[in-house]
Amino acid sequence: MAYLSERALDLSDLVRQVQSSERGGIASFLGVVRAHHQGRAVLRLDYSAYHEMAEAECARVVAEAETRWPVRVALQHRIGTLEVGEVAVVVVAAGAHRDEAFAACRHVIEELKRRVPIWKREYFADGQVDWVGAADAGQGPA
Amino acid sequence: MAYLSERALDLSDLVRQVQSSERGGIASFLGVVRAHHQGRAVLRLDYSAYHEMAEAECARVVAEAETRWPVRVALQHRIGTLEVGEVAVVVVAAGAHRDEAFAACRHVIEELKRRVPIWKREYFADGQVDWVGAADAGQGPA
Amino acid sequence: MTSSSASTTLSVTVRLFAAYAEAVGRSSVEISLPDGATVGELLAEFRRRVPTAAALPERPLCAVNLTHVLSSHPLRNNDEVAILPPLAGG
Amino acid sequence: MTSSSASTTLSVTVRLFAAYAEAVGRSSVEISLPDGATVGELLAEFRRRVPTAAALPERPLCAVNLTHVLSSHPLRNNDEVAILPPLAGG
Repeated sequence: MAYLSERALDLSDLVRQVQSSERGGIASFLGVVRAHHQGRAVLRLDYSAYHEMAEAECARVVAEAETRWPVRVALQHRIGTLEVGEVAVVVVAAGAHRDEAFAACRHVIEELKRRVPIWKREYFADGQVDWVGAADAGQGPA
Repeated sequence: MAYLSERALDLSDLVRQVQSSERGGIASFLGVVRAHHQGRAVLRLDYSAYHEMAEAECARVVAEAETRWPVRVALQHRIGTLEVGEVAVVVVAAGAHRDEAFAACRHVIEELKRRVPIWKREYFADGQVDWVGAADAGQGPA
Repeated sequence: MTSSSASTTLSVTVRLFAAYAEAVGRSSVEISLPDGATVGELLAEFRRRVPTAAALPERPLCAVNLTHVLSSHPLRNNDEVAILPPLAGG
Repeated sequence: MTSSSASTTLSVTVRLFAAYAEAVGRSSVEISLPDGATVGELLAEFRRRVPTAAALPERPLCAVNLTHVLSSHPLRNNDEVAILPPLAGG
């Protein structure tokens, strides 16, 4: 299944992909579009991606988590226009015990934010449209 | 809503209870009945509770988490007979950011296990029926 | 005015659950105690009155009126005292 | 036999995304470089060829063939080099 989706994400679908009678602990994370960003009212977001690389990088992040912990991981990120309150990303990690499920789930969302080439444009109530993070110039290869 | 339920738990239901456009991070945990316990094949479980106290203690655990972190928490534990692979407990914590959502979610499941008077009887494939934890005599008031 | 602890009594309901209800063969027992008795003293009295309570551990987890307590917790008339087997929720 | 780096060339495709595609006004540019050129050298050459690239930061995040790389990464013929705005997934 693709890691990027243009349709609404379904947490239960992803849970089903990793749930089993050998996995007693399932930790998950949902990222939801917030109504405010840095004090300004947000109307909606546009997520875009470098699709081929985002798919490849998501696969690597999932594979690394499944190697580091005894878990199965499901991951999806939504692309396109999202309204406030909609789910942008879902991570689910299932393991025999909750320690590894929580650790893997947290790791995958952190790595996704750090590594997967996805961008968002925020449409504010005041009419302004900004690329999130575009003001930061610091990051880049050492 | 009651914290104990005799019916199948629905993760999406609990997510809806705490999801909002001000809460950008939602962490959740599902506890699933495993097919094995200490190497022995499990057929099913019976969960029972000291109902009045379990409800009161769940309410206290949730209130404490909502005081300690800026989150809303939803919690349900199933009671009765559960088959292998079924969900025994659901915890959902929603906050503006993921740090507090993960911290609160983890805290609530740990406190539930430590404090809420729920017991389980395991039915094993070999015909044996055991109260989980009944062999341990150590715990008690200091 | 205060009475001496021997001159008055209090009555509590002891509730048993799960493995302990099975082991003792009872789920509820009324026990009378001297005024000011603690949970620890109740446990000792409970063992004297109910021989099957010998199956319980020395220091079980206890709750009074739906709240966990230590064995030093003082009891009041009509308290509900629960003797709790090792918890196994989640 | 090995050639001197000036005698052969390699050609790479530079891809731009999101804010950077808007700022530069292009989403894809073909660039020829001396054999053995690095990502850092490509960025310098890209700025010489594409004046609007002045809008990009000095050291942007870069990927080659779908993998994050450092600016010291050596390029090969037909590599796809992506210049990535600050990531904002999740």
